[in-house]
Amino acid sequence: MVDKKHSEEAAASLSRRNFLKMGGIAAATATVGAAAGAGFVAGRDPDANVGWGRTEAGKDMYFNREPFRVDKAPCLNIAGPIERPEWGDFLFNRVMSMGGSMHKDGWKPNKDWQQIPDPRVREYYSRYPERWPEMLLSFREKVKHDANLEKHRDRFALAWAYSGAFGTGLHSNFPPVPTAHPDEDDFKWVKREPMEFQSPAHASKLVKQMANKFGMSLVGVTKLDPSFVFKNMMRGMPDWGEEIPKHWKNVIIFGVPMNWDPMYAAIGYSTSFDAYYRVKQASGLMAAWLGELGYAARPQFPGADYEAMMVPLAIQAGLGEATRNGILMTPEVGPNIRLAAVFTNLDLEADKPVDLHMGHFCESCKICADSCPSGSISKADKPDTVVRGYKKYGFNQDSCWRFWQQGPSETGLGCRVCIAVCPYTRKNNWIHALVKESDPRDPTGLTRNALLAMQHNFFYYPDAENYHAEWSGGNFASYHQPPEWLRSENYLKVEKTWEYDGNWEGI
Amino acid sequence: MRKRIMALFYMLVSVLIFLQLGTRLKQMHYVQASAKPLYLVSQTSASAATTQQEEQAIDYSKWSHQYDDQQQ
Amino acid sequence: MFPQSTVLDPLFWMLLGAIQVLLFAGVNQWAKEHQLGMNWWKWALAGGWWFSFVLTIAGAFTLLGENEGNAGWYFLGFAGTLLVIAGAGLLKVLLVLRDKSQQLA
Amino acid sequence: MKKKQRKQSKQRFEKLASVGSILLLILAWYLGGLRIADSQNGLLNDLLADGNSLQAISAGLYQGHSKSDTQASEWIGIGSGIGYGGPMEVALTVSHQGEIKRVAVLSSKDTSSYLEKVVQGKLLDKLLGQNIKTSIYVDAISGATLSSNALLQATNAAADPVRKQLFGFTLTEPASVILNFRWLDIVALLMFALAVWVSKTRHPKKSAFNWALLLTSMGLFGFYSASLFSSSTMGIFASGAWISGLGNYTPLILLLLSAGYIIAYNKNIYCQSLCPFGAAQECLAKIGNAKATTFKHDFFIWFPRVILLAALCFGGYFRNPASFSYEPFGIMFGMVGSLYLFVLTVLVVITSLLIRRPWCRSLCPINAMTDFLKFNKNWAKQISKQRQKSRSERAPEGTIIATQASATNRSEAL
Repeated sequence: MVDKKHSEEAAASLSRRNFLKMGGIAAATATVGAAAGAGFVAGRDPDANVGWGRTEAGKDMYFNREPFRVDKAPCLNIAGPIERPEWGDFLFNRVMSMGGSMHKDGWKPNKDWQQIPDPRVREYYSRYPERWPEMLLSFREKVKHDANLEKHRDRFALAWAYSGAFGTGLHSNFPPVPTAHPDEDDFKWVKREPMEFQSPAHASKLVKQMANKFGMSLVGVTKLDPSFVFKNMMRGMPDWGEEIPKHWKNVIIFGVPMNWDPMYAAIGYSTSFDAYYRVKQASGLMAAWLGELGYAARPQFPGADYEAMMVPLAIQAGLGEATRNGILMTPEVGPNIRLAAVFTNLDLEADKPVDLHMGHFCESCKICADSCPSGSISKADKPDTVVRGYKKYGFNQDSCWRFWQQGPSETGLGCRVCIAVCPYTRKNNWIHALVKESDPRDPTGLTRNALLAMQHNFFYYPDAENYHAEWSGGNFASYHQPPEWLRSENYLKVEKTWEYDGNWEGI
Repeated sequence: MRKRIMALFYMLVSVLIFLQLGTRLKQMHYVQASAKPLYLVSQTSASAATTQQEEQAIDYSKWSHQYDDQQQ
Repeated sequence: MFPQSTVLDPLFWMLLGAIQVLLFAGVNQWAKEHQLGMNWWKWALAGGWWFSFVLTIAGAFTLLGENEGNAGWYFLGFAGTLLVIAGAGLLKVLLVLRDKSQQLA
Repeated sequence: MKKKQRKQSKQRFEKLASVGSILLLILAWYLGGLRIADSQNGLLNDLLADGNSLQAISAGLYQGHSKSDTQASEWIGIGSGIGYGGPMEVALTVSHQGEIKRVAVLSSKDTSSYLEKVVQGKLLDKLLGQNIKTSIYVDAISGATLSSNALLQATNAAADPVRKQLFGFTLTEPASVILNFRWLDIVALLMFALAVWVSKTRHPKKSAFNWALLLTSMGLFGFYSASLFSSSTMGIFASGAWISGLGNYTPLILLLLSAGYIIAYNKNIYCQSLCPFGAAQECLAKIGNAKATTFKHDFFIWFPRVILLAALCFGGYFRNPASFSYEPFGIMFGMVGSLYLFVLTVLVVITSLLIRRPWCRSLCPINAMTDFLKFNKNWAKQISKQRQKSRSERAPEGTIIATQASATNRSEAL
């Protein structure tokens, strides 16, 4: 009797043990499957599209900058007498002036830059004579671009439509381009006496929340540093000296990333206009909001409506640091950011710059320089030129502009390959959040070297030449292949005669 | 059990080797058939300078208006 | 696993947590049968290995999800192999320690 | 009797296969020769600015005449440097002032993944714009130093005829082959001697010594320098490319020593105590206490031989044995190689936790080489014994079966 009970117990405990072991194995395989699935979906999750999927004020999407605040931005190291930028230093000024003289006075550009009609443009090329052949070639390649563009409409129709929509929105007149003297134009929305804020800190705190409400992902406040304001350039005033209006005391600077999937598919499928449009609207809304409270506001917004350079001001406001390709790099979205700002006389408490060791990363990375289709980005190990007193990497505006126009899109001009391939341009999912938090905190640079080794060996980068259009020796390659919603063969009655060259999910 | 693992291993490895030799053969054949040098690199600015002569042929005024009012 | 859904996502993670317990029970049972003499640091090592193994798989598939096909497979191949070797090494250590303790007893 | 007969026919089949494989190799080499002849000047006109015509001046020097001005606008020089697998040919387009306008790699004997790494490292782009008045220097790409040095050497050699023409002096003296030897070659000799001693000694601690030898070899010839030999080294040896010098002699030395020892003592000690990849698999086997398992069927003996023969024939035909290597050595010790080889290496590494030396027991070409050498050696011994027997009977009537080039001919292919 007793052993029968024993045997039953033994049988029961044996089956229990087997169940546990079987359960354990099943649980292990289920966990592996779940990890793979959850991982894949995390990579796909639109909520990771900072500023485009998640609400612009989504809490955990922000990098905590406080531990890294410093008094002086490491990347703005002064190595010479500081000069303010000239009118001719701004590429679009030069191009518009030459376009005008070609169009109105029938001027024919040739090898000798001394014959450029506009003295201000001549002054720029007197300083950079080796860049004139590149600009000259850009006119020639513009003709080749326009001649070949229509042939590729089948492939890029949806991309053109997407960028054209935002382009038309961008060319609307809000906020209106200033037409009068700044002392008058900046106060056009001021209706009553200014309302007193309890303190500059309160004002700064509210201003930043309002920027988020207006759709901006990143916002910072800083004093207006006169060394970044253009000389003899003031919208609405035909001629202007070097005077800076007194009421331009503080800068509210903010930015939003470009839509991630098209940006990754630069050149043919990407556009800056989506971000340009949103930051321009936000600068107008911020200006109107300040006017309602009785304060002057001078919006600075993309396309070409600036009186000062945005990137250095954003660095001083602690949004990010300078990079090898010359644009702002932020921890949340890397260089995938478009900036706008508002100058105001409202007293604000300025933010401090940050030091996130991004400079070290750029020194040993060079992926943007190797991928640049026009070879405009410097490949030096350290910042190698002094520009207007600041030590930075050399950048050839004119060769970049030459290729800038070769994009196979009519309105979405510009290249953006250096933004797409930058290892910092990463969406907000758990892997990249882990990396973004650990790299600045690791003084030894071990994480950085491991990341760079993986970046250089595991990731596929198309050759720089392949980003070119088919009519200039490339195959419209892109870092990632275009998203599903920009592939015309999925929606339009077109016959797919092209192949995509770029990263895809690999399954 | 080990025999089965070794059999699977043997099959997979031979498939991979065939793929490797196959792609290498295709690549070498393509290089040889195209009779082009393996790698060719030329100076871009060289082309910038050499293409100056045909400059005059371009009718600038036709499309330069785009620059004129370009809100870029 | 269901990032936009407010109900399925928490449920999924709760379920995943639950089966880890079942997993632990199974491994514990298996370890007892092989008299591995598991103590705290052995459990820590085994748990650490399992966590990094699952992390590697999740990481590789996240890269794939982000359309970085090349990087995903290479990462899985590289980190996965190192982890499998580390796992075999850990198992070897446990077995050696067990044999040693059995010889003493 | 029947058993003896089957053994007889099996032997004849093997003899046939051995001779057949050598003939096949020679045929592939011959066909390759035809291919080379016609493709030389086809490559050059890619180097000219469009519209120029080509005019040969001397062996390595061409002149590009542009239609507009009669005076030569460009010079093209051709030169070669010594890379991993043999000579690498480079052509330069140099402007009248001596500035490099275009660089083209015409042919290379290095493994294409290494050459690709050099090109991706933008070494060619750094050459552009330099003036050939001074000797051209660019720092090598890490992880592919041999190919980088070969390219640099070839560029300087290609610039020489143009220097002579434009400025009347030359800079590069023919690179002496000796300077490519390095300390690793001497260590290879030393290690081989140790391996011989270990295999001969009756010392009680023999396996411990063998382990020590394996580990040092894995460290030195494996992870440190990735200079273990493979089917491409056999191809390089058979094709004679090494006569004009090699960038790195260690694999060749290891190959010759191992092959020599096999022929002399019928014993392959390389696999047992020197091969770095074998050592890696042994360590993994120790971790997963793996057991060996092999397949007896004839297919598994002949299949690796056929693959080796195919790889060597392709290498011969395209005159580039290095690019047809299919072993996991490149990935394991240098992370250089195609995606397929990466997956292959991952497979071998993980399987070697369960099964002892899976690569050696399945498809490693070195086994095929060993069998080939042993078989031919015995056959040659058999023939010489027959001849002595017939001479001693004073009536020599046995004809020698299809004369082999010579028993010691080590061109490996079976």
